[in-house]
Amino acid sequence: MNPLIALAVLMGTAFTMPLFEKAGLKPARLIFLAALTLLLVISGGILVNLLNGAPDLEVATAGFKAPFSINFRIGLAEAAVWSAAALVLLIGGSYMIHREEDGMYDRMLYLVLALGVTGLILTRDLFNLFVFLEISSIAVYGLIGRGGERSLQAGFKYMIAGGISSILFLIGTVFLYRLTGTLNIDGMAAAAGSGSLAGTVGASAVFILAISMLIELKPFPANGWALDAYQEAPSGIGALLSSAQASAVFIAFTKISPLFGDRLAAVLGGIGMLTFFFANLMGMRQKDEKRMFGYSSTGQIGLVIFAWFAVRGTGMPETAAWFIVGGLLLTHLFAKAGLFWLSGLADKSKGEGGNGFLHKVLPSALAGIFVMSLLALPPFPSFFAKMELVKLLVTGGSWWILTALFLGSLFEAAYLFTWLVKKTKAECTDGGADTVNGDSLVVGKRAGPDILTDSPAAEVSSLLKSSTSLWVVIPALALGGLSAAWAYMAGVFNVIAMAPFAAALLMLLLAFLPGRVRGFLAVLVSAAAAWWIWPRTEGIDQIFAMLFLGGGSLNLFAGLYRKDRRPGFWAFSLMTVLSLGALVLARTPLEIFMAWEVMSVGAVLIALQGKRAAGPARTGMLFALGGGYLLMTVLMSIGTTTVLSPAVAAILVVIAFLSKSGALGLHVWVPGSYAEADNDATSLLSSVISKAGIWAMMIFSIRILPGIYGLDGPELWLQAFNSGPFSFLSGILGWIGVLTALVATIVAVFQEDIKYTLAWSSISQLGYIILAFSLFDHFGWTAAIYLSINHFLFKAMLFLAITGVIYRVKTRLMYKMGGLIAPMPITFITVLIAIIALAGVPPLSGFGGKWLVYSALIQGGRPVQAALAMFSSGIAFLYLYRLIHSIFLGQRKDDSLGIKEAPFWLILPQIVLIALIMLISAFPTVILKPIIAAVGELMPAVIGFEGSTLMSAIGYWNGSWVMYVTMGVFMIPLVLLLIGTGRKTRKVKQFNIVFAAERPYRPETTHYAHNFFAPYRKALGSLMNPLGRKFWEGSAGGVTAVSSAFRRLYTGNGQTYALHIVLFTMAAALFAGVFA
Amino acid sequence: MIIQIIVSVGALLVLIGLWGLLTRRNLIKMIIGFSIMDTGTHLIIVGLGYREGATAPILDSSITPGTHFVDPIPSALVLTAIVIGLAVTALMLAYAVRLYSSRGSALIEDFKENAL
Amino acid sequence: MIKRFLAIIALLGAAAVLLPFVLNLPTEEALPELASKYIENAPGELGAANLVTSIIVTYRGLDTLGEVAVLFAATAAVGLLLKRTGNEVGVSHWKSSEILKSGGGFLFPLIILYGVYIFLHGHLTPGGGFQGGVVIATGFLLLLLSGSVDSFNHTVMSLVESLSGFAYVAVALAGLIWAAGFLDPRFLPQGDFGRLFSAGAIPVIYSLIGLKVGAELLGILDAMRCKVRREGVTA
Amino acid sequence: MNIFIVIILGVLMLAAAGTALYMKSLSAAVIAAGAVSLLASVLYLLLAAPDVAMTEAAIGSALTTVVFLYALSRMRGTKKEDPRD
Repeated sequence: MNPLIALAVLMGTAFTMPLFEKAGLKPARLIFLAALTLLLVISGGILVNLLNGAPDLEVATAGFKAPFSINFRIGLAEAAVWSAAALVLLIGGSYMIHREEDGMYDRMLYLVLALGVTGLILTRDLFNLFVFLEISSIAVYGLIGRGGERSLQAGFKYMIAGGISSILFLIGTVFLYRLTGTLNIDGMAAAAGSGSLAGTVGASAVFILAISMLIELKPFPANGWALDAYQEAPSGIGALLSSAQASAVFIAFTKISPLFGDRLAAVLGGIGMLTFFFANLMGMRQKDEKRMFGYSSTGQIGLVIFAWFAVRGTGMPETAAWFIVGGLLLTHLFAKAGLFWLSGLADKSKGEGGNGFLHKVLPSALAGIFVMSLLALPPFPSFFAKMELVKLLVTGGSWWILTALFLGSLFEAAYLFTWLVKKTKAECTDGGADTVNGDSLVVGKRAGPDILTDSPAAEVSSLLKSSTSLWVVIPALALGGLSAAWAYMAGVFNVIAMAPFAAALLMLLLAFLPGRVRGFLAVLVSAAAAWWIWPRTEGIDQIFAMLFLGGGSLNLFAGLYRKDRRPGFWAFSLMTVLSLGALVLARTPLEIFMAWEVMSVGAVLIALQGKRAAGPARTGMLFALGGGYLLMTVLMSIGTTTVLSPAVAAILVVIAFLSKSGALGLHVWVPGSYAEADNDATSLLSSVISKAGIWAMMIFSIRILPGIYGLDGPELWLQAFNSGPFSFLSGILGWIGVLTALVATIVAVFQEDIKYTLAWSSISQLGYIILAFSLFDHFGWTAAIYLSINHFLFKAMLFLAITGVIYRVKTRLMYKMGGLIAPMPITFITVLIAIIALAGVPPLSGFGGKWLVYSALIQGGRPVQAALAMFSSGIAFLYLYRLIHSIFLGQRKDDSLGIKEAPFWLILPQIVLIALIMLISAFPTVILKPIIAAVGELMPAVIGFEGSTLMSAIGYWNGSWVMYVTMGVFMIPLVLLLIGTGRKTRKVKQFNIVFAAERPYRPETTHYAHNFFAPYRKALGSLMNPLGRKFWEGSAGGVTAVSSAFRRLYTGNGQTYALHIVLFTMAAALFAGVFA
Repeated sequence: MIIQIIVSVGALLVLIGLWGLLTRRNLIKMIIGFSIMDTGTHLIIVGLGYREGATAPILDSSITPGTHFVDPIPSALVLTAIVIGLAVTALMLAYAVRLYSSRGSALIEDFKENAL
Repeated sequence: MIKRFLAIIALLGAAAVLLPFVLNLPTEEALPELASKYIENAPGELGAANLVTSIIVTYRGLDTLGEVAVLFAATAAVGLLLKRTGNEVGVSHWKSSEILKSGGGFLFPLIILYGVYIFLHGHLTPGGGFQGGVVIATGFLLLLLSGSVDSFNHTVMSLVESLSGFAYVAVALAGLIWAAGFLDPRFLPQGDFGRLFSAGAIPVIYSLIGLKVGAELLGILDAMRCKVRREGVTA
Repeated sequence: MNIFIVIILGVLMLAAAGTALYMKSLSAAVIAAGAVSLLASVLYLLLAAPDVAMTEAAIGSALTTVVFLYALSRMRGTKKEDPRD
């Protein structure tokens, strides 16, 4: 296949478009799409040939070989980008074909743009490159101005910038010709190799050529014109500008980059990274969504430029280089095009009286895919590419660049995720919502049509009605295909690693099925995974795998209580649960990180399903990503023990996992995410997913870090933590744990919202686990694992019970509940048992947990921490008491007169959990023995069993006996009470209490359950000072302030932008040493 | 020597045009500045193709063996560049006309609405 | 003021970037190998006397094809931006003198003829499709200015433009099929060196370019032309 | 070839270019810019590039100037440059 035919067809069609228009609209459109299809067919055919191992395609024109004539060369990179661009052009063509007014001019310019893009990618002649650059530019100039009056201004600024750039390009080209005697790029590179460009003229010519191409790629700060263009151009044009055109120019840029010297390459790479950082910094302050995408686009292209020069410096083989650069570029190409189209379609739907429609399942799934791929999350190519890039930076020790990369990525995540959430979640109206301290607490009604209320059939038909929106599926499919390819190349294209994505995709595809059908499917898959994993794991892996998958299945089952479709909940819950399984099974650093990333993002997405979870979920996302970056840094340093000292690696890892577990200071995302997630989802998050951090900390300190640093095996490594050089770390960790436990408990006491109470309670319980973990010995870790399991049991019980309560009484405020013991007895029993277990009093399993922690702490020589932990356990009684008192005891409210017990789906898991907790309480050896054995495999055992008695150096504990004794102590008075007093008490109706013959209207003022612990609040309130939140909010405020300051650069004046370009060129020349 | 002069004049024209683009606030003057830059660039290109005492690269009967020709390639490039320059200039002017009719002003600072 | 200051800095910076080009200009007298090869081989290979034409139409023909596309796109874009809205179409108030009118009418065919001559002889003498096209456009411009016509027949214009463009692409493809490559003009006989009908398809291509460029330039002029008031051309 | 002619032409071009930028009347500025092109085409002739000379004369000076003037005629009322210019 000759690519010149594609060129000829595009040109011929463009030239004759007026004739076809004369023949009618239909033939014109048909021929227009046919030409674009042919472009795709030819480029795709060439790509397939090359993939099948054909040599690079070399095409000469005019019957003469290069350098006598202009030649094309198509390698794999060119073919891939060309086909991708052709695909985007075809979709874009069908996207804009519906615009009637002046359609002919649009189509002509569009075909010329396709021509320019093609030429830019293929040509190997420098001046020909200039011609194609001008072709695509002029087409773009013409198309930008189609967006209304303000787009004219943007177009003019674009032209000024393009004009300066093309003059620089011309001067550079002709001097390069004079010096090398050829216009063929390869010939020039060869001549440069033999020293033709050594002098100052050569250096200057190469420099201005490079800068002229760079300007076309919109570097910071010389890119104000481009942002205006992104903002004002029609979204169909913005899509192409950002994807196909930018990628083509980038490919052209890579072609001339062999001419650049090392210093120039370094400067250009640095500019790329600066662009990435600042574009994303400023993207955070954007209100206009197209301008925001524009910032993201310039940032992404900056990153690609940086990556290109970073890999170029290492001399890695071309395929490895394109694995990184191509992964980033192609992801950007499809994702950004898709985002622009989606945004345009949503606008269009709004314009037609719809309400934007992005909160429908399919469009929001698409938007999610595009955003997630831009954020370099697995399994998208950008993820693998970024991993490799980070590896380069880590092994090179480029810490500053790495920091800029991570910060820029976080900025980008902040605004893209916010956009995604804002667009895909239906708006809440505040009607009837309760608010306390500005936090709205209850379920508002959603405005407009809704995924919960729309029938599947209605949705499908509304999608089919606008056939254009279906086209937007194609970039998502392309991203999927690329993901598979990249995963395959990275060596993780296997069942385990891919299962979470497959599950999520399946669940989304089945979104048309009723919710419970998919729910059952999810439970089955999750249970099957648990079944499958059991024999394939051992030791603590097995214990945690069962906690993750078994607990996950149980929680998923509880989710069946809701009848609605819940597309997101089922997809992301199943994905997250499976990714926990993948995490346990993962062995290579890449697998571990991938599963970790899916799990932590999945958790955020689960939380996001709650109606008011947008804000907390965003915070959670940023913490998940930030923690992930730290983890990535450590994992990517594997194999190069010199770049990161073991202590630094340990600190990074610990921070990453503590942010997952919500330790004090890194906890700010937890309360909101837990509280605002769907009620049953909170149970999954708190009881199951939060343990991932604990498992990971153990595995990293026992298996992975020793693997990296090889400190003669895990024992010595542990010793280093225990009594060696890192012992300060374990001490700090212990303090973090104990403070987390203490402060979170106190905060929990003063919450009015039941879910916030339990969320803070979760944080404090995780604090205990961290505290136990920090001992780094057999006893401590046994306690940590035991506590994890215990926490899973009672926290799942509590959250599921509360789910039932909220489902029935429709409020989360405790003082609005009361007296529920009568209608919801089973729920009451669940809560009672869970509270006993949580409090750590005999006879239930919580006692064993507390005993283990305190004993381990005392044995580990930490009496102060033990004392503080005990103190906070005491405080925990306060909120536990309030919990049962406010909800189940006392007077029943008017609103909850007719309610029933919680649905079966919620009760059944609770009963299972009660049974489990009873079992463990009565026979703690059932789980303690495996735990002690599992931990004993990792480190020297200090505790063990004699019969069913746990022996340690400072005491012993026999759970069964504790149970029997306590039961006895408890039962005997109860029986006596029942026998002795039954007759004397008078039963009163729950509503026999009246407040002085008056029904209080505002319960806040009179209700006993409101502001329950006011006196304690006076005493302890100062501890609630949200220092952590203030710190993070302050950081965010600082970032936005900097962002606003930089934004002033963009005055909107085209002349200023031109000035920026010239000054930018000058500064680059200074750094590149051209003046010397 | 002539080449130096030509290239210097071309470079100065580029600078003058750039000055116009950066300081003249009327759209038309900015476009004039751009077109002067263009002309300067073309002059540089042709200057680089020139050789002292050479003739135009047209082979007719009057050419004797051993005649020196100027480099034909820059001439070919400039032809293309001139036409492209015209295309860009015309498009810029079309934009200027439209901008003027939208605002009744031709000053560049009146067109900065989308600064954010 | 600060802007002016920055502009001065920018200009000095630009001058500093350009300075090496002037100071250390490459001075070798010999032509680059590529150019010498063209001079040596082009007459034999292509049969065109004008080397610049050989390069433009054949060796670097893809540039020229692209250039035509640029002009085409610019015409479309200008047309798109300045499309006539209904109320703008009006009668010309331009009162041209009788001399100009009849002079224009007299000169018009001559100018067109000259334009055709230029592009037909592009392979022999200086000039070619572009120059010829401009001359033709100028001829029509003269008709406009002299007031002999008020507007052009757009159907004919776009027909000429479309067909010549299409033919250009077709000729290029013919080279791919019947000669050695895309844009290769040697599928037509070379003819006698220095004659009008020689150099393969080069005159054909140049003629097509001339027609297309002429039509395109005319399109730009026509779109830019103020349709309402014309008396204010000069001030 | 006489080097002085080249120098004189160059100086004239620069002067015309400066005039084009600082002329109060826009149409005069356009004419001056056209003069830069015209002088350039004379230079091209001296530089043994007749093809370029023809093109520059036809396109650079003639056609571009006409397009400029057409554009100006559609932007009436902007004859007054900003006083600070």
